[in-house]
Amino acid sequence: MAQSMVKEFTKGLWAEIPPFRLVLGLCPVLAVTKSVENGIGMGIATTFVLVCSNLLVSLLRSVIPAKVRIAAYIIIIATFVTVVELVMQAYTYPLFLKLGIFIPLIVVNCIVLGRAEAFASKNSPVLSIADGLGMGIGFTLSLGALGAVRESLGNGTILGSPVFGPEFQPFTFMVEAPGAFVCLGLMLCLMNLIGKK
Amino acid sequence: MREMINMVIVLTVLSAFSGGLLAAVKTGTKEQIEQQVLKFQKAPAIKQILSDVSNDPLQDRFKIMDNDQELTFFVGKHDGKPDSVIFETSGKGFSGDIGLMVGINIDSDEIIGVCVTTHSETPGLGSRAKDDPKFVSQFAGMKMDKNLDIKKNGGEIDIMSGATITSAGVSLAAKKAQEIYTRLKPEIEKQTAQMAN
Amino acid sequence: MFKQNKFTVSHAPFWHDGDSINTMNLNIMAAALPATLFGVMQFGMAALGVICLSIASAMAWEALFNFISKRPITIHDYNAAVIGIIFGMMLPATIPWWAVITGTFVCIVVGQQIFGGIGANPFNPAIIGIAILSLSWKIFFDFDAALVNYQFDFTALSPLDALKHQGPEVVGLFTLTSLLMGNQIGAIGSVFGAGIILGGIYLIIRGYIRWEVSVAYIAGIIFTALIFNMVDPVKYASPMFHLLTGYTLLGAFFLATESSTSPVNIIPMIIYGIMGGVMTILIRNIGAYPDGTVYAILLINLINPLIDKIRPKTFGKGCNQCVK
Amino acid sequence: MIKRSFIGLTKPKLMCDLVEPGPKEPESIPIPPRMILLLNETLDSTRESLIKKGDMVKKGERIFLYKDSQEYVTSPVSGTITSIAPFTGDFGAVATYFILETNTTQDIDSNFTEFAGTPDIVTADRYLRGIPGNPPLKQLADSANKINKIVITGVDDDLMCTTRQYLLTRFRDDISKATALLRQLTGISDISIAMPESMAKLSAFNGMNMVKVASDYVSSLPQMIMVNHLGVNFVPGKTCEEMGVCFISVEAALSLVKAYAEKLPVYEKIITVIDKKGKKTRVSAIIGTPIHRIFTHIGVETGEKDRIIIGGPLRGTAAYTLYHPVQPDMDNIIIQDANDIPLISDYPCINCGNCVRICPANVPVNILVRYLEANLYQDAADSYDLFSCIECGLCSYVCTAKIPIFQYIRLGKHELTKIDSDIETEAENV
Amino acid sequence: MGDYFVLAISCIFVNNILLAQFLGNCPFLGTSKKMETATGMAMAVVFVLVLAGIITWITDTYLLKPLDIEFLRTLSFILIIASLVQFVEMFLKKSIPALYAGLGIFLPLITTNCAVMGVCLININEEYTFMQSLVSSFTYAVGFGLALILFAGVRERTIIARVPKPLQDTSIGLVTAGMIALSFFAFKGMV
Ligand SMILES: Cc1cc2nc3c(=O)[nH]c(=O)nc-3n(C[C@H](O)[C@H](O)[C@@H](O)COP(=O)(O)O)c2cc1C
Ligand SMILES: Cc1cc2nc3c(=O)[nH]c(=O)nc-3n(C[C@H](O)[C@H](O)[C@H](O)COP(=O)(O)O)c2cc1C
Ligand SMILES: Cc1cc2nc3c(=O)[nH]c(=O)nc-3n(C[C@H](O)[C@H](O)[C@H](O)COP(=O)(O)O)c2cc1C
Ligand SMILES: Cc1cc2nc3c(=O)[nH]c(=O)nc-3n(C[C@H](O)[C@H](O)[C@H](O)CO)c2cc1C
Ligand code: SF4
Ligand code: SF4
Ligand code: SF4
Ligand code: SF4
Ligand code: FES
Repeated sequence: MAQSMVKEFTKGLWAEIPPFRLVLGLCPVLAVTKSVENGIGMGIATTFVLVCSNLLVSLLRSVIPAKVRIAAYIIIIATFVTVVELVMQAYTYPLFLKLGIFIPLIVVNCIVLGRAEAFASKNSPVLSIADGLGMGIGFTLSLGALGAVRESLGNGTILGSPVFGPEFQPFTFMVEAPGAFVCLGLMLCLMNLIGKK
Repeated sequence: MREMINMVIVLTVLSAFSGGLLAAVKTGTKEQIEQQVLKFQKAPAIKQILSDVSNDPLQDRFKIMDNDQELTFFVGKHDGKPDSVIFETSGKGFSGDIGLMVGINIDSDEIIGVCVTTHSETPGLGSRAKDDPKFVSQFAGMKMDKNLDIKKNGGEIDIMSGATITSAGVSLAAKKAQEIYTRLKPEIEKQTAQMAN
Repeated sequence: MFKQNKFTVSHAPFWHDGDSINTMNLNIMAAALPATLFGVMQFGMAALGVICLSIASAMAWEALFNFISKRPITIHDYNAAVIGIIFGMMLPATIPWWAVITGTFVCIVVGQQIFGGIGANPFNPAIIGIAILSLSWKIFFDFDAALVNYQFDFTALSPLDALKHQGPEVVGLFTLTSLLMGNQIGAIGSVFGAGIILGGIYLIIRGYIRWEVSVAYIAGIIFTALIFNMVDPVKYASPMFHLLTGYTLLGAFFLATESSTSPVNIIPMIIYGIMGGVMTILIRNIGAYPDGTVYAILLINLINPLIDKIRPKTFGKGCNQCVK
Repeated sequence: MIKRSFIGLTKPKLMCDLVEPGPKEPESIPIPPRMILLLNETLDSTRESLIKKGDMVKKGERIFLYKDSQEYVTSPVSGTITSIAPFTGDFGAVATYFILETNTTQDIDSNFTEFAGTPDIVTADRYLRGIPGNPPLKQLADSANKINKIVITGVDDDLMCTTRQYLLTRFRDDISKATALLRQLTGISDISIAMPESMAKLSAFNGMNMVKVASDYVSSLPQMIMVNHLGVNFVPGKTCEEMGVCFISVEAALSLVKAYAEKLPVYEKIITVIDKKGKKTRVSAIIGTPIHRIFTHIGVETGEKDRIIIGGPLRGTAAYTLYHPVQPDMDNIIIQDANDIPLISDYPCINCGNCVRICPANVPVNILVRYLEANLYQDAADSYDLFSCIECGLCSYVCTAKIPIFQYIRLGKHELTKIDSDIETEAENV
Repeated sequence: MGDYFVLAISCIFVNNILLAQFLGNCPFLGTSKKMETATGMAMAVVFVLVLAGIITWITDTYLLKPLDIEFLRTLSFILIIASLVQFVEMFLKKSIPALYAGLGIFLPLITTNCAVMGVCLININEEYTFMQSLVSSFTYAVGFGLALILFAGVRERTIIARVPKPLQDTSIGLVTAGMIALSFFAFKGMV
């Protein structure tokens, strides 16, 4: 049991790390990675929704009739998304403003629904939590990494503090929309290169 | 039939659970959210414009319906005398609206200062409107009859080089404030008078 | 029995008209020389340094990428050199060395090599480089500020920036002949209009660029600028002013004509060119940037694959004896 | 070596050579001691062949590989088979070659003689395939082909080639006989004769259907003649015969006339040999003669890395050995000096558009070649008009990137046809 | 009228939903490899987005706001979109099979597409009127379709080019998309 938990947890960190391995849920990845802080914030919000919905779906997996399962999952996910939305608004307001529309949009994030459908609906609550946590942390790490690259090059800072010294002129392209696409594309290439070994 | 009933029951229970949970969270966070909005969006701007007031403008506020728009005015007092109001307007920027807090002295009808609240301008270009003192300080001391447009359009405001559009947006917001203030002056005076203690 | 020679065996055709990528690129560089040399004379050794660094680093990046991706080294086709010189022509003489190197990296690696090298780039690599660089480090492309330490015996104002900031009354400061003869400040290779036109005509005659694209582009510029100018001459500058300032002429002869990103059929070439001209003026007159050439060309590069589907009817199309 | 002209704005048209005025008679090449016959059928080592090493064959005798073989080759001399082996042609097509030791006494196979009095297409197909000019007897005899037009071509379909024009001028008085014979053989009355515009004034052709072909390069290709002069619709992927038009070279028509007149198959093939300096020599050689015999007879030199082109410079094929035998359709041989051989490259298309603007069939070559390069043949055919190509070779000729486009095109067509026929045979086997 | 025109230009070009707002990227990358799928997806999005935009606007204005239950917005919107897609699918299958054959496979994809949900939320956040919501939904969808089709045009070529192995497919697709976003900077400041 413990072994399989570890397995489910770690696969989300490398072997199936979203969004690099499963190229889904790209919009938040592109939109909120202007800085590390935004990226990690988004990642944590998504992780919360993932874990909670995975848990609930798994608990209810024998109760929910197959025909309405997608509808049920959507209700569950939407509920937790709204909880996150309200909580963030109340306690991390600046971050809430920066992430904007992308918080409610967690509800359509393919990863969340995907894990509910592909994993939680077939596995025990414990494993489902491990899966959700793994995927969520993997997602958070990806967003954080992308945010780190974009923020450091594009703004000269990481988590707001300068990293290249005062001489550095930020490569603003990186924090602009086109930079998001190009940067993600090149990181994907890097992952492909490493993954081959 | 059994399945049908089952489906309806599950969805209803889920929805009820969801509605209940959300309603609870909503009520729990309502106060906090309002506080946060004031604290993060308005407070810094208000503080910057009215640095030497004796009251807390966030507390002393009133609302006026202007057409179908509700405007919130924050009142600043010097020595207990409410002599200035601050309210927010907006202008079209390089990418999206720019929110501008405008503080006006009721006695002299002069602008005390302006401050950008929300914007999504390019970092390093338009975003300088928020923290370039040279630019925003131009508005201070302007009377209501001054043309606050940028010089290119026949007004008195020097643009920030490299960000004409943002400059024009800020000017536009300030002009709007002039216009609103002039129109609502009687109402404003009535309301502030009540706040005198 | 006699000794059998080894013969060359390959497929038809056995003749070739002698054209090649090398000669094409050498010709482009030759055509770029007049405007570049003028720029070097005007802006001094710094300009020469920028051009040389640009060419050299472009070739170095290509060689490096070839090496890393384990492909044959292709710098001998001078494609990187062409991109380097055209990129360099669009830079101000005062740009720091590291920005040039970063720029050629963007041009060569991001703009072209990762798509598979020569011919595979969906956007003009030099334009990609300039767009990304000017977006990141706008100060270097503020020609007035960049060239502030130079002494010129003509109006030392960047015409398009002046136009954007002060309106068309500044147009009077520049005569068309002086603009044509390079008496303006701007990028190294973009100030000497006559030289660019000379190079362009040379390339057209040699058949390395298509006159349809250049002419349509210029027509688009003149037409749109004329309409704006007629509607409100106080607000919008004249067509000839637009034609002779900024990157316009570079765009018409050296940028929009780049082969892999421009159409091969005649009607699409004309649409492509006109769209480019129209967008350039739209951006200058109602858009955000003083000079719209760069983004206008990116846009027409983008629509190129679609419009190039307009082509003459293929032999045998439209008969009703379908084989399959 | 061709040099690009300084002005590249408009590409000049390539002009075909015209036959020289008052051409000399061809030099006759003596019958060689050993000759090579090519048979268009694969040698199957698991089957017993009808013909074996050491067998004697008579002049005019048909050689079949197996009992059920449809293909045959007739022996141009009487001799002894000394070797039978597979022969690899273009795109890995496998044929069979026979080496024939010429006998001193010449026996003649007279099977054809008894049919020669009453010309009909079935016996012509049975005995006269592979006579000089290679008349498409098989297609004419095949009732599935709805051929309703015959064109005797006195124009050559590649640059530098002049053999057909030569035959047209030299034997112009026999053309009316050829027309009559073809009419008698096939029952088709719509027979025209394609000739260079410059020759159309000759009175010998009065009363014939004349197709006056311009002398720029692509005008003389069969498909262009069909569309420009005969008003027949071109259908991508079909042969001219399938579209109802049969092209017969003037030599083939004349050979038929001669064979019926002599009541025996004929074998003297007229060939124009063009040496490295461009000097043309016309020869008459027996089909099956290894080409080195021709070269030594007329004193043509070949060197290391030279290229021996069978046909013209844009559509021909390269021979890899001096033992390549004279074939029924081998009108021209060009020797290209090693230094004149243009290099092809491994560059991708740079989209210069030269090919697109020169293609007579308006094929979008610039995109087509990318699909072919990526081995996406089906897409190339479905969306980018692979089968509209009439195989003129001009696109490769002008390609800035020196891509072997024409080779890709032929390969693509070949692969698709192979897939199609594979599917058919599979369907039959099921 | 003029305002609607400006709104339309803004939604199609300046604030293009894909290239400036980062919404709908999964189908953008997933359906752009072939022109046919791209056009199919573009049409399906226009169809669904307009319907969803209208219905969610009505729901929000006449149900959620009066009852002061805006916190149920996310939940109700996603349910509306999901069931709308189901209905459209069933309706097309029965009534217009030809259109269904063209759009069918793309419809389910749209449920989990940020673009649809995103535009519905934008309409509310920007406090658009009914007509403005209608125009914005339609023109955002047109902007989506335009970007998708332009992307497919470029991608049809890059996909057969000699892209180095690790960059193939999605990786180079993202870089290309970035360059398209860059070219859409041309429209900045125009409205
Ligand atoms: C494709 C092909 C290639 C041949 N290459 C050679 C060769 O290189 N050397 C050789 O002696 N015979 C070669 N032969 C066999 C000759 O044809 C055969 O020996 C004979 O005809 C030589 O003729 P000759 O007496 O004219 O030299 C080749 C035959 C074929 C079909
Ligand atoms: C490839 C390359 C890229 C560089 N990119 C930047 C950059 O983006 N911003 C910057 O300020 N300096 C950049 N530099 C330059 C150095 O980091 C450092 O800032 C410079 O040497 C200091 O020179 P300066 O103070 O004279 O400008 C780059 C250098 C190289 C070689
Ligand atoms: C990436 C990029 C971002 C820009 N962001 C802004 C901006 O936030 N605000 C603005 O007014 N102009 C912005 N611009 C527009 C240009 O700076 C434009 O030239 C300027 O607004 C008008 O020129 P000027 O201010 O030099 O007169 C941006 C341009 C680029 C390339
Ligand atoms: C007039 C002209 C301008 C060119 N400009 C460029 C250019 O800006 N960028 C580039 O990569 N190649 C340019 N090329 C080079 C040429 O198109 C290149 O070898 C291939 O097309 C690679 O894309 C140009 C070619 C011509 C004829
Ligand atoms: S009918 Fe068939 S063969 Fe003829 S053009 Fe149309 S698709 Fe091609
Ligand atoms: S090219 Fe035309 S005439 Fe020649 S064989 Fe092919 S189909 Fe027949
Ligand atoms: S060979 Fe080339 S030029 Fe000639 S028809 Fe075919 S595609 Fe066109
Ligand atoms: S001629 Fe060659 S390089 Fe030019 S477009 Fe055609 S295939 Fe491409
Ligand atoms: S995350 Fe936006 S469409 Fe998939």
